[in-house]
Amino acid sequence: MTLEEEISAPQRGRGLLRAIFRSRNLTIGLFVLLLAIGMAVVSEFWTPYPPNALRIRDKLQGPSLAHWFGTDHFGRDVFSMIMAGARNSLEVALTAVAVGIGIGVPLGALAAARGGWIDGFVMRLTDLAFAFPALLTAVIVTAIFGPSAVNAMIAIGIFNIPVFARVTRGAAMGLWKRDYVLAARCAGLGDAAITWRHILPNVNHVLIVQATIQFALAVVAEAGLSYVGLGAQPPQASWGKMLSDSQTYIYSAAHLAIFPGLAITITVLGLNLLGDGLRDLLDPRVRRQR
Amino acid sequence: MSAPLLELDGLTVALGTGGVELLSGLSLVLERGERLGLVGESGSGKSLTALAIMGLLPEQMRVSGGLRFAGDDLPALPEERMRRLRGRRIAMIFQEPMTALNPVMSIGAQIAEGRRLHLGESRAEAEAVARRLLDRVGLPGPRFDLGLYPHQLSGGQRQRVMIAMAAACGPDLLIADEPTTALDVTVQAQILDLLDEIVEETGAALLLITHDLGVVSETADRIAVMYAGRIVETGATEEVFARMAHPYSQGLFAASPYGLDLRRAPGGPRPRLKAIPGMVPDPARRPAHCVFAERCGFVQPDCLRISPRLAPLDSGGARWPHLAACLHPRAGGLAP
Amino acid sequence: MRTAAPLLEVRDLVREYPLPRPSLFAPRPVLRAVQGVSLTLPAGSSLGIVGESGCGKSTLARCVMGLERPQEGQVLIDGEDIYALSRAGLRRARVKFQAVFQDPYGSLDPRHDVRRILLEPLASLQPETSRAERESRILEALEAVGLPSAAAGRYPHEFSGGQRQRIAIARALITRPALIVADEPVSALDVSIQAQALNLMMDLQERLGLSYLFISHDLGVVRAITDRVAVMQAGKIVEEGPTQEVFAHPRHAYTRRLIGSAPKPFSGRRRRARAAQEAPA
Amino acid sequence: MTSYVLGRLFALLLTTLAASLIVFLLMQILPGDPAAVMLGVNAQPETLAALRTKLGLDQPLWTRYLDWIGGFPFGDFGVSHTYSTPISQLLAPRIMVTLPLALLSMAISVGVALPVGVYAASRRGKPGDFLSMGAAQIGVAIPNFWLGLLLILFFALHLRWLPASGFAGWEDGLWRGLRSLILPALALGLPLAAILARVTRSAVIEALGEDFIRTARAKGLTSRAALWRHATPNALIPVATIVGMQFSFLLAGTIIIENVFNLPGVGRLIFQSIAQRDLVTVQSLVTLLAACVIFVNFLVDLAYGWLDPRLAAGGGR
Amino acid sequence: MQRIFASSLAGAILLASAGGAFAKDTLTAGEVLEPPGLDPTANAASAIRRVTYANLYEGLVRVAEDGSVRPALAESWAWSPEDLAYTFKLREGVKFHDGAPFDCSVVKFSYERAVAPESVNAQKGLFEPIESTECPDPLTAVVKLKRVAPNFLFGMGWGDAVMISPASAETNKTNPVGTGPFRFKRWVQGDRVELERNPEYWGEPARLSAVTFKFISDPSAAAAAVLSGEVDYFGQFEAAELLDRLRADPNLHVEVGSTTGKVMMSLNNARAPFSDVRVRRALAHAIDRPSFVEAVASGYGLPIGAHQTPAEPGYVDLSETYPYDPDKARALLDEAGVKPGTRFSIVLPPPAYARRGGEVIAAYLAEVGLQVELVPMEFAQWLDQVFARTDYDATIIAHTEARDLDVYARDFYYYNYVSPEYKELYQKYAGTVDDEARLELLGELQRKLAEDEPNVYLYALPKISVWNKNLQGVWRNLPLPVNDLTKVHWAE
Repeated sequence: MTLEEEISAPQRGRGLLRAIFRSRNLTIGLFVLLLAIGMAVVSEFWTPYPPNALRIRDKLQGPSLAHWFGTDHFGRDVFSMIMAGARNSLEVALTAVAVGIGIGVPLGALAAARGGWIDGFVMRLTDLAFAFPALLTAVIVTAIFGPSAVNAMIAIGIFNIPVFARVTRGAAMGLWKRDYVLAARCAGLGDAAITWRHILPNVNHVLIVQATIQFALAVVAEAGLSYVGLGAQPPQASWGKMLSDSQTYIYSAAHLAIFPGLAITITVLGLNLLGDGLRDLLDPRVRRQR
Repeated sequence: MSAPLLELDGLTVALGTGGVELLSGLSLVLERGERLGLVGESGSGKSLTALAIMGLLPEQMRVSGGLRFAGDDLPALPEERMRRLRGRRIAMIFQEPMTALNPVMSIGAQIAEGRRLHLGESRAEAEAVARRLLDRVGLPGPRFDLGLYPHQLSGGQRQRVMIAMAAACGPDLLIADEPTTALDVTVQAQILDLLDEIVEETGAALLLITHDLGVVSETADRIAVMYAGRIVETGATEEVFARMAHPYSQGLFAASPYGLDLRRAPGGPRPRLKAIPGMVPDPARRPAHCVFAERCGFVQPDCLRISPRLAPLDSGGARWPHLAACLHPRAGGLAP
Repeated sequence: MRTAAPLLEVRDLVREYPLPRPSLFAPRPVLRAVQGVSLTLPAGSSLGIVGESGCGKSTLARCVMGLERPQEGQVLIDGEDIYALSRAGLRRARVKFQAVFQDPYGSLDPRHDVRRILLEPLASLQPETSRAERESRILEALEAVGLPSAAAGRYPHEFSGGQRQRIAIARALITRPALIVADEPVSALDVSIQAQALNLMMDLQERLGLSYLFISHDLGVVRAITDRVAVMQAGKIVEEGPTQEVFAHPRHAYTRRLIGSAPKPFSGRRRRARAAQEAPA
Repeated sequence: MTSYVLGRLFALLLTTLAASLIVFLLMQILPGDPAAVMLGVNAQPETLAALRTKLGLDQPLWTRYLDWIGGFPFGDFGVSHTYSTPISQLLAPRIMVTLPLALLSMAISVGVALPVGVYAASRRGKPGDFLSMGAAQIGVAIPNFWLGLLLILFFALHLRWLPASGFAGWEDGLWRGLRSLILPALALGLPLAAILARVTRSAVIEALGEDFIRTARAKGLTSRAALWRHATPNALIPVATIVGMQFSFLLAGTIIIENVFNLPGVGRLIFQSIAQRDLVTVQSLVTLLAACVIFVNFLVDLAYGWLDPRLAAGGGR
Repeated sequence: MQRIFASSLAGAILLASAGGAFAKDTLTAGEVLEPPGLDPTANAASAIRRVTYANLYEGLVRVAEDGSVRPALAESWAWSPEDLAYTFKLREGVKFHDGAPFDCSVVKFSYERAVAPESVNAQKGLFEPIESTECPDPLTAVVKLKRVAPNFLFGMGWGDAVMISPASAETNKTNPVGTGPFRFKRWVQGDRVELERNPEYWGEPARLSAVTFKFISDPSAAAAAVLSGEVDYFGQFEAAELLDRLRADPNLHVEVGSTTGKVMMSLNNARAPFSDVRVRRALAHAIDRPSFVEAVASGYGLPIGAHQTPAEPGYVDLSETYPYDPDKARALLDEAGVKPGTRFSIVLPPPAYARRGGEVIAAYLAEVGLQVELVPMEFAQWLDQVFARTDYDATIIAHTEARDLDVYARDFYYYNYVSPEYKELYQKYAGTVDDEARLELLGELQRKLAEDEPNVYLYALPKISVWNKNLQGVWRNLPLPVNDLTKVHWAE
């Protein structure tokens, strides 16, 4: 009755593609992510209207053929702003996740490899970091260094560090007990080499899934910070800022509150679906349960 | 006499309707007081048989063929009636006492649960019985309090709790699925003894599932050897061990270190075990002919055409006929 | 036989583990997993260690594999105390001894193909080997364990449990070691597959002159493959001797109980009651 | 058990101290001299210096730290620069908003998530599972401040059932106060409920796959009884972890939600204090908040002991 | 207190049941900013005066809704040009809320405190002309001036010039004690200030029994509070875009009146390129003021061209001095040697006109090739960095004080505008008594400012206020940034 604890490598080539399309979650998630990236990239070259151009005479128009998502209180085209905002969201989120991975993963791997007081120290450090609610960290960081998209990235990134440290450590701890690690030791490999060759490749599916989750959280966090005025600053378009701007027009122009919120929700939803899909694809435990 | 306690008559379990057959045409009869050992390697379908009897197969599996308990056709029984049989008249002991017990529930509550459920006893009544049961299985109070949790017990002690749980409602049939596999040999011996005694005292029937020929030979009156979802040989334990008519039974025995003759000429090569070549076929790729033919050392051309049925080897008259599903059963015995 | 030092010698080995404190200020209790074990394994022979779970046999195995530094005592391989060696020295010494582990699923990195798995000890311990030599050594090792050369390009999950254990053995063989420490190498396998693996190990021993330190809880398996056997109980060796001798005439009460408890075919039901009476729990 | 609790308490204290030190040091980098801010535009240098002395801003760093943190055990968190009021007095009415809000949100989160999660797990793969998890998937994705806006739009402006913003206070009766917390608590609690429901579902599904469920079924329990009596208690262990983490998330969430709904709570006080460069208030509040999170994590650890007897005896996970 | 609680509860119940039948005598007033303290003589924040003026504290004189100076604690006064002295006849029997008596010694104390070197009074300049304050008898105060100061009396009507009792001067910040018709009840920091009727008021008692100032910084929350009836009166409503919605509510009265608030883009005249008048003019040409008002304040607001609003005397319409003309702006910039792509930053304090206005201006300036970095800043930091240390390029701010043309004549003010001509002109104006001539000079001052354009003047802040239809006696216009609730009452 031994359960086969096998982790099959993802199917290569066409097999992988087929696996992706077989999963509804992955398909939708990838589609949304690509859409967001596409909007962000295209907005660099082209938007229906310049996202920062004021056309005050055309302000607060509802959705129409000329302005798909209507115009805001300055007469800017909401659709163009959402396209441009995609870039800001993705940029901030990507950097924040990169910061988290770049620092958190080595920390977690170190803790798992060395154990003992190093592990204790790293874990207390993450405990400490977790004691500060993520948004609070961000509020303080931006209070000190001033509100800007870059500081939002740093602030959200700081919160991501303990998350990745924990996840890496947790996954790696289990792997260090595996016999193949003992075998690698018998082959004379040191902790660093084992971490690099055996541990990280085997935790990367966990990390990929976590990264998509954190990416989604970072999109929300960025929107939240921009919403309270601590994130992206004008003229940089940002979904969160659009929402906070919309708040006073909520009686007269509800579309201003609807579209940026939808953009955030759909992006986050897509990322979460992507994460779920990747988990199903990469994590054999879940796959077996199905 | 009325209907037998448990009767399998061509029991077949398939994945989905008309899908891959996991169990094919199992036939068995078991009466109260009898001990039947079901032996086979992993993937042979022994545990599935137990779950089929308990009516706890995964949803996507379909049962066909006869499966009767005290005359009731189990697959046709409504869930509510089936539920009332489970734990009350058919009880089961699982392999892994670590995970088969609920870690967050005290052992007393877990033992008492069945009695409260089936016999409508109050908590106090059921716990009084649980106390007696624990004493009986060798976990005397106050050292072994009802309030203990599974993690506070050793593996052998947990398995004793499992036995107490299974015996709680005085079942007619006790199914033990690899009850000692996870245990050390010395503990295994004690648990098997305990099981033996419980069956002796209650007169229940025992269906003992194991992969260990030694365990069945010491515990069971009768033996059924399974291979690839089929019973390939069955009969009284002594009979089967005396003859081992099916090449698989023989191979299984010869491959185990018990079968090894350690004598060797000084400096000569060490004697080898008689390994069965190849692997158990995947359920989806079982051949239409004899399932063992590909690995059989005595394979004949007709083995690759015909799927043999269980057939009696002797003239009959014995209480438990010796049957084998082989076109060319072996004749010679196997001396220890 | 050489007159030099035995291939493996373990002297008065002690390995303890600190346990969590029972209360905040209480001293840390210590689990003495191995309490002063001494062993000798001449080249070309096999020594079995039997005992029940928790007796310390796996800890002993890990100490011998150079994976866990003992608090006291020495592990000498070819007369060299491996724990007295420098990092590089230990690395050089590792060529001489390799390991096979119990779990055929956990002992192979699922992300590496067989070639990479086999290459790892070779590249790490014998970096001087040429590319061509490495290739030929891989083929040699695969052939030795009876796997086709095509196996090199495949991943562990594509193999059955028995085949995986062959790969693990091939990995242990690739540096052409003199000693293989095998910790329960066949306990996870079905009987028929287990027999294949044991036979393979016997073949290899005869062909390559290997020595085995063979750890198992399964008396039958130990009996089948070892020349000498040591019985461990609670961190100590309670009996040691030629395998046949120990099994035929166990001297220590624990050994007798162990052998008496092991189920045997043909024994019939009644034997069990006697065995139980002999040694009440 | 006691030594386990004591050990955890000790660790808790250390973590809190470390947190306070970090906050204190961070606050020193914050630009803007609080004395100058207090005195306003036309302050004379002498008055400024006098005020700095009065506030202790001329003391060395560590003295200021010790002075400040030394008051904590006695409920003395310093005096707000902007309001010239003891921070504990500022805090008291704010806590009466934020704490009920947090508890209400938590209650919504747990109250919605547990039944939905268990239900979905029991209906695994069926339409009920699909629907509830689809809703949860969307709930996870909706940012709470946007949900807040939508709730205002619908329940306050369209239906006019509940106040759109502001806090009525507890003086005029429980219901009036509660009314103004319902929408914010929903905005805060529902996305958390969605996360928790997903966690609960997978925890229950995992527990349902355990051997002891088969044991329970073999004992004759209905699948429903096995679900509730055996699977769910086991599933609560991972759920408790998430609940603990959500609490910290929740405290942060109040900062935004209190802004959306214009509630006079702790979160908005922090926000305002930062805006007004009221450093002592910021550092005290942030430290208290961190201590709160640490304490809740401690409670979760204790809850483990209660939920999982395996931990009660041995200690440590 | 118990009684008040009961009556307001009863009021609420009645409100809920009868809908229109009012037995209500309490008021909840909404305010955007919470005051940092409640002592108007110690801090510049206008939020303090918006709560305290006329309600809690009173001065010798006060300013009425039409901007005229009226008696308050002084029944009457006389100006004697020869010895440059005002003689105030003080009211008898006036008591502070704590029971302390009001007499000339209080006047002397208050004025001397305000001019003292260590005074932190935000409008120290108002008191600067005072030579001495003397008390011939307890009910007569003689204030001697150093020179003719036509604005002096008006200034004594400001919130900064209220009478402070020596006994409570130090604690007014948290526990204000004045002579007004309302007295302080409590302050729930961050949320509200509660006042109650002063039963021992010397004059006509307040009609309302209690007033609560509730601080709601978010405009949509403010709108929601007004719509739900949670707030009865909102004196200075910031979000003009919500007015249509408020107007649609039959229970509400929306009033767009005038204030003396001047929204402008203040420039640091000491910094290049703003030291060049051509650049300042170019900026003025680059911004389309009517559109700016439309975008920022939904059209509520009158474009202005100098530091003066129609609500102040002597206003001259100079709003067309620099009509919107991007080409001209570009030409001027070119002339001044400012290259396209030149960057500078605009500091934005929190109010919507600044935050939103910044975005609009950035867009306009981008049209003429200027790259603007917007730097949002909290007000405390703004006061420190911009106002006190003048470390900024440009900022957007509303000057709410009335008749404050003097700031350009000061030696130091945060614009760093230095113009001997203007200074001379202002001194001439300050020394002129004749009304006709004063108005003429006021016009000249404004024209001078429009010519030099030290700041880019944008629009006059309207007083947008909203109140319940049944509320009466509310100020429609705002000569001072205050909320005088002394005459407010509910319709019978």
